[in-house]
Amino acid sequence: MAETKTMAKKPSRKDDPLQEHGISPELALDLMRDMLAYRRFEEKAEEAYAIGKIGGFCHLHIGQEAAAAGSIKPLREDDYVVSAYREHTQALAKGVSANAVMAELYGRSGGSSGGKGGSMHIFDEKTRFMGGHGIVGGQVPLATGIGWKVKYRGEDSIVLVFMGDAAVNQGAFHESLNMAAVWQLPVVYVVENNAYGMGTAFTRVSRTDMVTKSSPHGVPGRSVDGQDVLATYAFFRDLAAEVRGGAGPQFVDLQTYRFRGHSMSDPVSGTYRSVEEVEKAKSEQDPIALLRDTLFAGGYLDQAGLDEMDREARQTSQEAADFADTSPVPGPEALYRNVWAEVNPNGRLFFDGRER
Amino acid sequence: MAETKTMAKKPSRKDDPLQEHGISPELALDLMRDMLAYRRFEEKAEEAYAIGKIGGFCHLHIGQEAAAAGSIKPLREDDYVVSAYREHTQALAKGVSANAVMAELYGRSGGSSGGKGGSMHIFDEKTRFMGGHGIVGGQVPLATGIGWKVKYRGEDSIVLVFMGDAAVNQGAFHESLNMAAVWQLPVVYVVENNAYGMGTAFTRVSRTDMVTKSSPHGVPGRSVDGQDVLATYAFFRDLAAEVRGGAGPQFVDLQTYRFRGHSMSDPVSGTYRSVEEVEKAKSEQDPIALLRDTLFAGGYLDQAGLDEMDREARQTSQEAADFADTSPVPGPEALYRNVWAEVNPNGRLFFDGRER
Amino acid sequence: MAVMTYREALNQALREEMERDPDVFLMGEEVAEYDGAYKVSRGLLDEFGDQRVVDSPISELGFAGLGVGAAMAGLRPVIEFMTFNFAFLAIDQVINSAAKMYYMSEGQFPMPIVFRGPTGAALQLSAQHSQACETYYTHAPGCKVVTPGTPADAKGLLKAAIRDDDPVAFMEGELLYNFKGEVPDDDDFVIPLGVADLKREGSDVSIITHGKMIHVALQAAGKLQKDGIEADVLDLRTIRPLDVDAIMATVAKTNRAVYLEEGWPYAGTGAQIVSMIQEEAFDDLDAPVLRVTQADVPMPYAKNLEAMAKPSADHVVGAVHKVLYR
Amino acid sequence: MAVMTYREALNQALREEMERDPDVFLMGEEVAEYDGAYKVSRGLLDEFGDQRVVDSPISELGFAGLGVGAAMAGLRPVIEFMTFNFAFLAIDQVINSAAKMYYMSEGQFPMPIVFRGPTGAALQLSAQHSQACETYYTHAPGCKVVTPGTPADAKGLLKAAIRDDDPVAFMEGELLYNFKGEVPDDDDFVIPLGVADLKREGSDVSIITHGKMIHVALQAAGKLQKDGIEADVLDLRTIRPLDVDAIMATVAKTNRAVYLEEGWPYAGTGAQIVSMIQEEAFDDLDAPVLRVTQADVPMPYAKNLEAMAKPSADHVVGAVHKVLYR
Ligand SMILES: Cc1ncc(C[n+]2csc(CCOP(=O)(O)OP(=O)(O)O)c2C)c(N)n1
Ligand SMILES: Cc1ncc(C[n+]2csc(CCOP(=O)(O)OP(=O)(O)O)c2C)c(N)n1
Ligand SMILES: [Mg+2]
Ligand SMILES: [Mg+2]
Repeated sequence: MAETKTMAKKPSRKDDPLQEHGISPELALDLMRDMLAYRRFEEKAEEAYAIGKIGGFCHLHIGQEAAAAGSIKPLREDDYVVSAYREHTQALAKGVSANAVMAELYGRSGGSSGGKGGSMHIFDEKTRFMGGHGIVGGQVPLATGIGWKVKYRGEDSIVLVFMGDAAVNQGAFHESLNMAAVWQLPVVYVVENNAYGMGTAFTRVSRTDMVTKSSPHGVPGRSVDGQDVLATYAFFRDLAAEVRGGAGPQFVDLQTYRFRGHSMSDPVSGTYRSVEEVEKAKSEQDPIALLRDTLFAGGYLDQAGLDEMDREARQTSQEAADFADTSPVPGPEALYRNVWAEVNPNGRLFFDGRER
Repeated sequence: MAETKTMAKKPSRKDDPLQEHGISPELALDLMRDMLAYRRFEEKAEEAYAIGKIGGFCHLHIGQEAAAAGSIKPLREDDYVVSAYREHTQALAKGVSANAVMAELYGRSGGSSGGKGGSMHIFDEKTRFMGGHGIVGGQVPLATGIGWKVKYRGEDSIVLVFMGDAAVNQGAFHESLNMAAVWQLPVVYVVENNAYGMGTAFTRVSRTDMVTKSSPHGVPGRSVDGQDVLATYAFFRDLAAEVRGGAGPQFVDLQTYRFRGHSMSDPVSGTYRSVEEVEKAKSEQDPIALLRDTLFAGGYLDQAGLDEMDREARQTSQEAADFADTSPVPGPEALYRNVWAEVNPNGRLFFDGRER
Repeated sequence: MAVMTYREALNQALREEMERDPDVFLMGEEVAEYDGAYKVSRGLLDEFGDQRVVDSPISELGFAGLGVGAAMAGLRPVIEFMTFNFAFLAIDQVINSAAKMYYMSEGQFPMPIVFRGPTGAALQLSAQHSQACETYYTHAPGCKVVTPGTPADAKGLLKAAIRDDDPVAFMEGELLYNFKGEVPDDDDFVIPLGVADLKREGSDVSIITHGKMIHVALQAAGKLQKDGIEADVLDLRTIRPLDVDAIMATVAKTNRAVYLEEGWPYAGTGAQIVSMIQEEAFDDLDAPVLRVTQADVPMPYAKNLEAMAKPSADHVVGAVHKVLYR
Repeated sequence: MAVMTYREALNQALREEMERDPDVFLMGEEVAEYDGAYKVSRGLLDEFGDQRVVDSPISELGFAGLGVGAAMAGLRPVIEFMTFNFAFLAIDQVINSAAKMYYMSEGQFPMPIVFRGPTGAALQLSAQHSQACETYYTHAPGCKVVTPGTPADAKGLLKAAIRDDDPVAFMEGELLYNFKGEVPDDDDFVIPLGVADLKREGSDVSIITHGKMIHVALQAAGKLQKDGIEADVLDLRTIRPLDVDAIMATVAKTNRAVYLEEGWPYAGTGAQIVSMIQEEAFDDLDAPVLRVTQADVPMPYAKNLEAMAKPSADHVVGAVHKVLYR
C-alpha cells in the first residue's frame, strides 16, 4: 500500500501543482472548463427537476466533478466507461453531448436513449459510454465482460467502471474482481467514495478501509484525492498507461464528497450527516474552487477569465435545456420499439393483446 | 498472518503430539473411533449407491474425516453446525445417529428428514445440525443469520459453517463475512479446502491464497492442517473458546484432500488431477493412518486395539445400513406434508388439481 | 375508525408486532437511521433500538439469507427490500432456502419470515426500477404472497404475515404509501391470509385484481356505471393463498370476468387465475375471461410512454365492453 | 439422417457455430477441462482453446453478467449454467441487464447471448436441484426461451439461438442428454425460433407441451390410442416466441386440450397458454382446458415420492378422459 500513502489526501504540494503532476496549463484550463460545464449542467437539471421537467430518480454529481474529469479525460476515445445511476457528468466527460444527456433526462426523443432510459440509463454506443445502470453493483460484472471482449479480440482499449462506496458490499463486486484477476482483464474498478450510500456512512457497513477491498482477489488497490482534479488526472493518466501496457485489473478508492442529497428526493443532510459537515466540505473541498485557487496562484487564470469560462458553461447547459425542451416527446410507436432486436418471423413475442 | 505460519502444514512435532496439543489419550482414542466410524459409514454408503439403494448425487467425505472430527468434536451441544452437501460425517460428528443419516440417504421414513431431503439435505433440529444445503455458498448467509440469533438472544453458543474451496468465489461468501464483521457475530467460517471444486483446481479460479479471502472484511484468517486430527482439534478447541469469549467472526482455511470423486457420478481422477497425486495423498495424508502412527508410536494403541475399534465401526455402519434397508419408504401422504408450516384456514395453497 | 396513510398503517403493524413479540426484528437498507427509504419504519429505531431495527449493507442476497438463518434458529425476521426490483439478487435465498426449508427438513424448520417492500411501477423510474414481481414469488410452493391495496388491508395483513409460520413475500406499492384510508381502531386488527374482499358490488361483470390495481379497477367501475354497467370489483388481497371460492362466486354471479394486474402478461398472476376460472367455472362463462396488464415491454422512462404502458381504467373499460360483447 | 444423442447434437451445434463465428465463446463451470458436468462441451477445449472454452469460478451472478457485458461489446457469448437451479443467483443479470439493455438504450446494444443448461428434475436430486425454471424467464419481455425435447430440435434450435440477437434462455434436460434420435445431416441445419412441431397427429384431443415432457405426452398418446382416442401432440419447442397459430389450429381441430408441463402449476407456462386458448378460441372449446403439472410441492428426494410428484402419462390420460367427459 506504499502508493496509498503517496496518493492520499493533501499530497505535499510543490510550488506548482501543474508541474508536479506534469499537466500543461492548457490542459489545466480545459479541466476547469469541463468541471464548470458539469456543475452548471447538474444545476440546470436540478432546476428542471424542481419544475417537473425531469421526473423519476435524479442523482446529481455536484461536488464530484473532479472525479469525473480527472478519471475520464485521460482516456482514449476507444476506451470504455461504465457507470451506475449518478452518471450524467461522466457521460459528458466521455463525449456524450450535453443536449443528448439533458434531453434524456427530459424523456425526449432527442435523448441519448430516445427518452426511454432516463437519468439512470444514459447510453451512447459511439463514445463507448456503456450506461447508466440502476442496480447497485450490477454494472461491475458488465465492465468485466467488456474487458473480456477487449482481451478476447486482442485490442488495447481499457475499461473504466465506476461504482459507489456502498457497491463494494455487493457480491457482484467480489465475483467480478476475482474473475478479472484470474483472467488479467484490462479493467479499472473505481469506487467514487463519497463516504455515504444514501444515508449510510461507509464506516457503518464496513470494518475496513475501502482500499483493502480488492486484496483477496490479487487486484492492486490505491487511494487518490478525488477533489484534486490535477492529482486525479495524473493518477489516471499513469494508471491507464500501466493497464494498457498489460498491468491487469486495478482497484481505485477515489475519495470524494456529495454536495447534494442522494437523489433529488432525498435531503442534503439529516441524521446521517450534519449541515456543518456538508458546509465544511463545500467550502474546503470544492474541486472547482481548489483548481481555481491553483490556477490563480500560478497566474494561469484570473477572475475575468474564470467568469468567461463560467458564462460559456452556463450557456451550454442553457442550450441543452432549450434543446431538451423543444425536443419532441417519443411518439407512441416508441413504446414497442426495441424490446426485441430480432422479431422472429414466426411465433408471438408480445402477449398483452393490445394493438400495436 | 503470524498464526498462519504456526498453524501451517507439518507443525514441528514434539516427541508426543498428544501432549503438544493438550489432548488426553482417551480423547485421542475417541477421535480415532470417530474417524473410523465416518470412514466405514461413507464406504457403506458407497456400496449402497453402487447397488442402487441410494440415488441422486452422493458426495463422500472419505479422506476428510479429520476435518469433521477435529472441528466439530470440540463444540458444545448447543453450538450450531451448518454445511453444504458433503455433510454426512459432519452430521454424525454433531451427534445425528448413523441410522438416521443412512436412512435419509436411502430415502426412507426413518431418515433425518423422513427421506425427503436426501444426501444433500441432512437436517437435525435436536442436535442443531442445520443442514445440508445444495447451492454452493447458500449456507453461508444462513449461518450468519444463526449467528445473528445467538447475538440477538445474548446466548453464548457459536456457529460453525463449512463450505468448499470453490464457495469463496460466490458473492454470498463475501457479503456474509462483511456482515458478520460489522455486527461481530459468533460465526466460524470454515473452508474445507480440498484443493478442487469438482474438476477445477482452486489455483485456476483464484490468484491468491485461501487464507487471504477474509481480509477485506476484517475477519481474521488462519490455516490449519486438516489431515492432522490432533492439530485440528486443538485449533478448533482454542478457537471456539475465543469466539465464545467474544472474539467475533473467524475464517479458517482447513487444508484437506478428497480421496474419492466429486460425487459418486464423478471420476476419482482424470485431466484435473492424476492418479499419482491421489495415490500419494492416500498413502501420505490419510488422517486415520496419521493418527494411528501417532497412537502406536506413543503406545496408546496397538493393532489389536485398532482392529477392535474398526470392527465396531464396521458394525455400526452395517447396522445403519440394515436399519435404513428395513425402514419403510415414506407413505404417499408424505408428498404434500410440510410444504407449508401453516395451512391457512382460508384460501387455496395447492394448485395442481390433484387429489390429496 | 382512524384515518391514516398506507405508510402509517404499515408502521403501526410493525410497531404492534414488535411490541407483541420480542423475536420480531426489522432489517434492511436504510430502515433505521433513515427511517426507511419510504419512511415506513419511521421512529422504530428510537423505540426498539439498533438490535431490532437494523441498517444493512447493500447485500440483498446476504441479508435475505441472514434472515432465513435467523428464522431457522427461531426468530421472526422482517426483511425489507428497498424495492422488490432489487430482490432479484436475493431470490435464490427466498426460493431455494426459505420456500423449501420446511419441506426438505420434513417439518423441522418452520420459516416465519416476511420479505417486504414495494413492487411495481412508481413514476418514471424506468425499466430496472418498475417491475411488478409477483410471479417470481407465487410460482414456487412454500412461499405466500400478499398484496394489500388499502391502509386497512396493509395493517391487518402485515400483522397476519408476521405471525404466519411460512415465508411471506409482502408486496406494497410506492404510490400507495401516501394513500389515506380508514383503519379499524381495534388494537389487534388482523386480517387472515386467503380472504378476498369485494371492494364494490355489481352484477354485470367481475373485475378481479390485486394490489394497487384495485384503485384502477374502482375507477373503471365508476366509468362503467355511467354506461349502466355494474361491476363486482374483487380484491384478492393475498394471491397465495388464493380465495378461489370468492373468485368462482363472483364469476357465477356475473358470468363475465376481466383480470387486471400491474405486471406483465406472460405467466402473470392473471394467467393463473384465468386458467383456473375456465377450468373450474367453464359452464358459468358467457364470454372468455380477458386480462388487462402492463404493456408487454420493459417500463420506459418517458412520461407519455410510461402512461401508455401502465394498465388504465380505460383499458379495463375496453375489456369489459368486449366480455359484454358491447 | 445420422442417429445421435441429444448431448452430441448440442455439441455439434456448439462446434459448428464456433467454427462459423469467431465471436462465439462458451463459458461456465467445468465446461473446458472437465468437458462439461454433463459432457456437452466434450472436445471443444482442444479444438478452440481456453480463450473460447472457458472454465469459470463458481460465480453465477458474475459470469452471467460478464457474458452480458461481452455481448454489449459485440461478442456472442454462450453461458452455461451447470443447471438452471443455480441461475437463481444470476437472474438479476438476465432480467435486469440482458432482457432490458436493448430497450433502455433504444436499440444501441443488442444482446446476442445464450444462457444454457438443464432445467427440471433428473433422478432423486431433491428440492434444490430439480426445478423447472421456465416461468422465471418467460415472464419478462426481452428474453426468449427455448426448450428442445429431441436431438434434432436441440441442434437446430441451439444454432438458431446462438445466431439470434436477443438473449435466449436455452433449457435442456439432464435426462435427455443420452436420448438418441435422428438429426438431419445438413451441415447448416437451423430450426427457426417460434415454430411448434406436431409430434403426433390425432383428431380427438390436443396434448400441448414443451421440453422433455413431449416424451411423456407421446407415451400418453400411445396409451390413449388403445382406448381408441387419437391425440395431437403439439411440441411448442420455443415458449417465447410462441407459435400461437399452431396452438389454435390444433384446438380448432380437436376442440379439447390438455397442457402438460414439468414444472409447478401456479403461473406456469401452462397457465399462460390455457388462458390464451380460452381467450382466443373460446368458441372452439367443448371442454375446459386442463393442465397436468408437477405436484405442487418442492421435489422430494425419496424415489417413490419423486415418482408421484412428477407428471406422468397416467396423469395425462386421466386429464384427457376428463376433457372428453369419459
Ligand atoms: C441492488 C440495489 N439495492 C438498492 C438500491 C437502492 N439504492 C440506489 S443508490 C443506493 C445507495 C448507493 O450508494 P453508493 O454505492 O455509495 O453510491 P452513491 O449514491 O453514493 O454514488 C441504494 C441503496 C439499488 N438501486 N440497487
Ligand atoms: C450455485 C451452485 N453452482 C454450481 C453447483 C454445482 N456444484 C456442486 S458442488 C460443486 C463444486 C464445489 O466445490 P467445493 O466448493 O470446493 O466443495 P467440495 O465439493 O470440494 O467439497 C459444484 C460446481 C451448485 N450446487 N451450486
Ligand atoms: Mg456513496
Ligand atoms: Mg473443494
